[in-house]
Amino acid sequence: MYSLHLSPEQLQIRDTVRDFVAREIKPLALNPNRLEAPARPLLVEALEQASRIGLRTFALSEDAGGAGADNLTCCIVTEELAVGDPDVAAVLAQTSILARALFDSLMTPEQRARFLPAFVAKHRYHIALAEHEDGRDSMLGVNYHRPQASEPRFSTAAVRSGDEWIIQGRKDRVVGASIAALFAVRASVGDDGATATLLVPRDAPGLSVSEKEASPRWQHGACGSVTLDHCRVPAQNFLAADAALFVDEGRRIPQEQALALGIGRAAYEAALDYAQLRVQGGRPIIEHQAIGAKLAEMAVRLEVARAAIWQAAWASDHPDAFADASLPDLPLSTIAAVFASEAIYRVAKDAAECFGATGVMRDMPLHKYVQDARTCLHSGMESSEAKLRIAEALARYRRPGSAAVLAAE
Amino acid sequence: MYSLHLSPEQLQIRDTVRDFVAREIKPLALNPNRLEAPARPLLVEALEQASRIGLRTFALSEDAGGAGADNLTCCIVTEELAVGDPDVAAVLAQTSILARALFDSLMTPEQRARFLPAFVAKHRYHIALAEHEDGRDSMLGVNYHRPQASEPRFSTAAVRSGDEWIIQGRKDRVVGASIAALFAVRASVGDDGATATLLVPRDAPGLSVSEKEASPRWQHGACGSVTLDHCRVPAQNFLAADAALFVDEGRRIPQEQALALGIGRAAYEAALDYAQLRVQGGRPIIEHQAIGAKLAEMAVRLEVARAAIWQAAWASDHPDAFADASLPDLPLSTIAAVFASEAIYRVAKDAAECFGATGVMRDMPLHKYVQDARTCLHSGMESSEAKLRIAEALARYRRPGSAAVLAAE
Amino acid sequence: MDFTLSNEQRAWQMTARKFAEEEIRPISLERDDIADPRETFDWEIIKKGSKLGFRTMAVPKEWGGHGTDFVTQALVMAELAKGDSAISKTFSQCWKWSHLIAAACSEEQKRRFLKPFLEDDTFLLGKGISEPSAGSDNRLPPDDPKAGLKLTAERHGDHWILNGEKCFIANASVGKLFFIDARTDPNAPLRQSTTMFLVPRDTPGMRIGKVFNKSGWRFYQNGEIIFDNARVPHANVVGAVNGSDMKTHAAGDRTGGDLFGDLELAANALGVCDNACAMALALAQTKTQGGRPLFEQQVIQLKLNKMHLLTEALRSFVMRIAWEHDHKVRSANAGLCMNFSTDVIQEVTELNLDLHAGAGVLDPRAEKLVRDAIIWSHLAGDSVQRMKATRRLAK
Amino acid sequence: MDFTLSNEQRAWQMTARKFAEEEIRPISLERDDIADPRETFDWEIIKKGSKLGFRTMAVPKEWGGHGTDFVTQALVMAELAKGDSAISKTFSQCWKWSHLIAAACSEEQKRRFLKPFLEDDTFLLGKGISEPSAGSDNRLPPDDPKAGLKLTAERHGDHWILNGEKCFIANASVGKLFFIDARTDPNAPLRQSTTMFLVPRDTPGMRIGKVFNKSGWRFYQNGEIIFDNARVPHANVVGAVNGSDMKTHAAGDRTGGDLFGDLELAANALGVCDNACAMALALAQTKTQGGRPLFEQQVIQLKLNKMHLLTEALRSFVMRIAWEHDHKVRSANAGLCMNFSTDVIQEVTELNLDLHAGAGVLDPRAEKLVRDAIIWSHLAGDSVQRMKATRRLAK
Repeated sequence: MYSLHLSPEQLQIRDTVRDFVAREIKPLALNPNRLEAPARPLLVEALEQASRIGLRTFALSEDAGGAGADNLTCCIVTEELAVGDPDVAAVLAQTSILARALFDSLMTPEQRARFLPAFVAKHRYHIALAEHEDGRDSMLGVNYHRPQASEPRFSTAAVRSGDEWIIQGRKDRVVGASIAALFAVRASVGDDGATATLLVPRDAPGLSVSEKEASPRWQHGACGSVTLDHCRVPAQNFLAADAALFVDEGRRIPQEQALALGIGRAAYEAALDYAQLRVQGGRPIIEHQAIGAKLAEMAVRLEVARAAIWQAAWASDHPDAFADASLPDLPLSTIAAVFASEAIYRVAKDAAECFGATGVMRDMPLHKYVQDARTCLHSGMESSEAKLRIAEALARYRRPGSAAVLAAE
Repeated sequence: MYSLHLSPEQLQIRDTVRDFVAREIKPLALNPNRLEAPARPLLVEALEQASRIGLRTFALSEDAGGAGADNLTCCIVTEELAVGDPDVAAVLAQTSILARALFDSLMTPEQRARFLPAFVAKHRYHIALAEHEDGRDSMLGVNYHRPQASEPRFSTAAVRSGDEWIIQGRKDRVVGASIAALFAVRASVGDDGATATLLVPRDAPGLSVSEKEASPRWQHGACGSVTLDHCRVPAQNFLAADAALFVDEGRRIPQEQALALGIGRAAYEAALDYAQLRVQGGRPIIEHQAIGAKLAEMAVRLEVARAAIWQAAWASDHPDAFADASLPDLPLSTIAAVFASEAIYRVAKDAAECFGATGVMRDMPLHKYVQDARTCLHSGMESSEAKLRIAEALARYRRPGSAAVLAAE
Repeated sequence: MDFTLSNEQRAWQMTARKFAEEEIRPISLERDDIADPRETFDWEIIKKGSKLGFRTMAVPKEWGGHGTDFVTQALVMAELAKGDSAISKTFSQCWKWSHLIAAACSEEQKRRFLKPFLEDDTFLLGKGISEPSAGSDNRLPPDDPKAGLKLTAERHGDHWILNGEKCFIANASVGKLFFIDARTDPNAPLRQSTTMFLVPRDTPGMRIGKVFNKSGWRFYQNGEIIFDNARVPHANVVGAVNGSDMKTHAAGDRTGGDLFGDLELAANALGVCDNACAMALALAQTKTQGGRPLFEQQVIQLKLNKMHLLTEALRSFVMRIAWEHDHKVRSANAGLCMNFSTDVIQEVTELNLDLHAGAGVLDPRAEKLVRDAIIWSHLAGDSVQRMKATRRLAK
Repeated sequence: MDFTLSNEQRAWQMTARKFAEEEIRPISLERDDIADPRETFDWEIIKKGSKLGFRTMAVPKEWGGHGTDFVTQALVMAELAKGDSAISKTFSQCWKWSHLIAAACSEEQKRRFLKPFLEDDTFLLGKGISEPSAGSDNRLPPDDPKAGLKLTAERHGDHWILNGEKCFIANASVGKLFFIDARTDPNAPLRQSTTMFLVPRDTPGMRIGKVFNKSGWRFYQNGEIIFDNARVPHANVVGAVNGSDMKTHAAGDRTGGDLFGDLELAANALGVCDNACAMALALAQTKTQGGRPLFEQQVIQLKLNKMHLLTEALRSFVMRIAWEHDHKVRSANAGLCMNFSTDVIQEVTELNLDLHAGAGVLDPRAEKLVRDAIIWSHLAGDSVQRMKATRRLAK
């Protein structure tokens, strides 16, 4: 039955995280010195505290030592965390979701036995996906509605040599690169360029991490790049079945959108507070129609975005709802992304405008929110690209051999 | 628990209505002669058929002879009906919701005994709300965040005279005026201008209906005006408690938005079909990026709007979800309205653009969809006005004595 | 740099303004409201306007016209459109093709057609490109010979025999002379196989089909023309056989846009916007809510602001491209301005309607302006028109 | 009507373009990237630009300046802003207040301040209105005497003693002379109680506080000025005591806008948009996807279309208001154009960044332009600035 009631557990975890963010993260994240600094080092202490309240292992099954949270609850938590700090939110979201995928379904019992105990025990143990490569053209773009599109080969290559895989290549935009203890590295293997995933511990010989971030940022999560120079891992680190990690983007958990929502909410809440305090024309500015209407527009965008994101989040856990036609057979996560990223950027800009000149100052939060919301515009699929993918779905276009491609994606 | 699964009954009624609309309404509604005609008479036969499949009494409790549908299901049905004809959708929605309010909760047993049997028995028995008066200033507008706003007096007045009420006045924009058998007429009573509601049968002496519609239209539902010239009704037709009929607009069932959604969907579906058939540049136009991206934008707007509307619909039935903080304490129906009316108008315009010159021709459906979507922009609260109301809610502004005013609204 | 109008330009503007206020505006809503699209036309307004020069003002002086420049034409189109967009377009449609006659017809053709055009107050012009299966393929033609218009013309001695059907032809039901594009080589791509013919209304084998029932622009006639073995003399070929691209480069256009069409839609839109702004400002200053003029409310001021800033930006842009047309400046600006005018006319007329409806006034004229504006989506601002302008940028 | 530039205008434009390309652009990103806002300034570029006349070009010829008209000023601001918006603004900030000196100062004041200004390549000007608790109250002053700026000036013989604090003062940390608005009657509403003072940098009791760390416009200095019993001679009062409204009507402005400020922001925005358009077009023509230039893709063409049409509309509007300024045409256009420039600069720079990011290129300059554009929200396009322009419409 259709219901928008959150469970008592969901309400409780939301309150807990909201409180945690207000007490532990916001004071650090909004410190003017940190706001002004050109670099924004990861709040490692806060991450550790978050781990202690279970957020690092949040999606991992209870059997494996996690909280077994569903995707909607994960998105609720990500939104709350992002109200405080989007990097903390991104790193925790990635680790938590990867942990569920790897430990609960993809790893062999041997792999699980080898990696799980340390992961559960160490509050600073994070997992990162090393996928993106500069120059790899994975766009639909010119191939829109053309048969030739297929997943391009990774230039990072893994070669089997005896009991080991030897990996050569370079990955960038790796979320949480600075802190990750384990990387899931995507590479091409064999002559046909098939894609595989290898588990590469941080201390693997030949692996090095550069934490230098691109300026401007591509995405949240204190990204860095990972160089694999003749990097060797045991043969057993090959992930036999990795498909579930790379399910159809249109249907996957909308973590990035939940994160954007948190940023937008932080901006909106700051503007709402300020508008009730700041007096001009003899009245708090919220009492002027122009500001009131602007705040209302922000609230509309945020509430509508949340409805779309939660729908996509719940749907990503409930494919049966597509099958029984409760939901339309469309890429709901991509749809939420197209709407939310632009809507939330506007929220942040409008919020900053309420602050006048202080809205553009680097030592003030609003500047950060605007920049962070802008980063969200570029962190996922670019909007036109997303629309083309939605359009192929609307037309039920299927590329020759696309079933295989999709499964591998 | 949060779930977006529709029940088997909801899925079934949606399919039934969709099929009914395709078979029985669309062929009538999209007949070129009807499309071109300056007037658009109500499809009375279709309304009667809809009544036979239970849509006129859809929200009325099962005890009273209806289907006892909740608000979400009502909105689903309204969307489906509006894909075919927004007037049919508006009249059925009004009758069904008024019937529930009147027969299930507001009428005395005596009133119910007097009106219910005929209502249930006659497939052409509709109920209309006669509320709007030309020139009555019920806007927030200049009173935004000012204490003086209160519900203005109706110029339509009812005076008690012995065993009767005598009503004098004129109501316009009455949905379904041409077909209604019973009017719920709002009027001022007594010296203090308090508002009351009276049940006025169509055959009451002194009541006359003018079916001439304003051009352009104010709203859907084949509106007309009702003149009450020394109109007499028995004293027992006074509705003692009418508050529930006029609950806070921000929280009421978003029927008008569901209706707009149906219009938008009809336009979108027409464009999607056409884009797969129409060939230019050697390919169906959906295979051109520009058209594909435009269709995707339409789909995004519609899906996001539906998520917001369904949320508001469900919320209008579940105030406990506000109390337990599953939903934000905001006027969700107004929020859905601000977003949906503009988003859907754009969908209709974009859909029409895909048709080139035929998109503006009166004998073609797209012109109708654009006009119908534009009517939705003006049928409810105007958008700036809605934003000001949301803004007061954001600020938790409470007008002195507003509790009483709200309850009376 | 100088934005001052010449005395002649100012005189045309004032005459047009007066005519729009006194003659066009009083009949505008009434014509709009007529249900039958064949009945919306009014010859009286055409005759009156023609006598003032509004039908023939674009014909060069050496041929007996007024020889107005593009700046004057833009001013007049905007002024007439303040009264009624469709009536303005009916006049300017004649300028469009008298530009073409002047630029592309032979001396003999000019003698045969310009003279009667100038003498007859009811002589209107039209041009036929679109066909049921060829819309944007005519605008951005692909290389495929099968794409684009299909009306055929076969030579038989001194005549060409035309067969096929044109649709969405402006002035179809009222025009006396049409420029008809036909395929004269079935095996070549559109641009190398199309010939333009001058086809008088009384051509045997040609007839007017349905008149389209448009959402807005009700006055402006738009219909089908059907050719059933229609015979057109070879002397009526404009330019070279298989050489029709007359309204663009070959016809002397160095503006990077269609010689006149882009300016026409942008200038017409400007007039509609002026009308909408005036209506909205008047409403805000006279209508009250809670006892105070609407103008005092911030949300109203912000809507008025948007309407006016877009309108003034459009005015600036239109006057610039008119001047650039006069000086044969080559750029993509005319197309860009036309695209821009789509966004502006729709936003401005919709805001005007919003302001009225929000004030409880559903003004039929406010609604009409929105309907009139809708046609811009197709004519001036659809994705094909935008891509076309963009591609000029890269040249 | 004539859009041709005079030879003098063209010469200024070309000099500015060359200077922007060869001198400004090479240092633009590097200056933007400096973390400490006090360190972003570069006196070398000021001196070089000053020697070319870009600091003093607005000073009337009779006072030894170049006496350029507003059209020239608009052209130069746009050209300089193509190189760097903040550097352009640093120069034009001096024009703004040399306009004011010329229009409102006494002959004696002109002698005392214009001469050193003209002679010293590092003599920059600034003006202080905003205070921590008075932002939009200064722009749209309510009647309440408590609203608006609070800095006080009390007369003591031949001097005034100033106490209080100004914030968001342009050129605060680098200027040599400031125009300071102070309240000289605590009991009257703002417009009747404010006096403007000429305050040289070395005034005793005046000091510079923090330099604001802005998102964009990094080069442009903006800081606090603190007055602690600062002594200013009575001879430095501009105009009349309690009569400061100098930058508007009393100062000779018949344009309906601020004498120069509205044009300044709109023209600067135009230069930024030109830069963004050029970047985007170059990217689309050189960067490939799937082996083909991005330009071939329709979604790319549509973005380029929007960028260019908005930019060309803005250019048309800016040049028109510049000309209207020169001819003292009274209208709301300058304010409307400034509001419009906000929408345009933000949309155009954001589209440029989108195009780059979508192509996998996070160009720091594309990102810088977006950050530079953000300040328009506050300076040119917030709701107060829009309502202000609208209210002029009704006058």
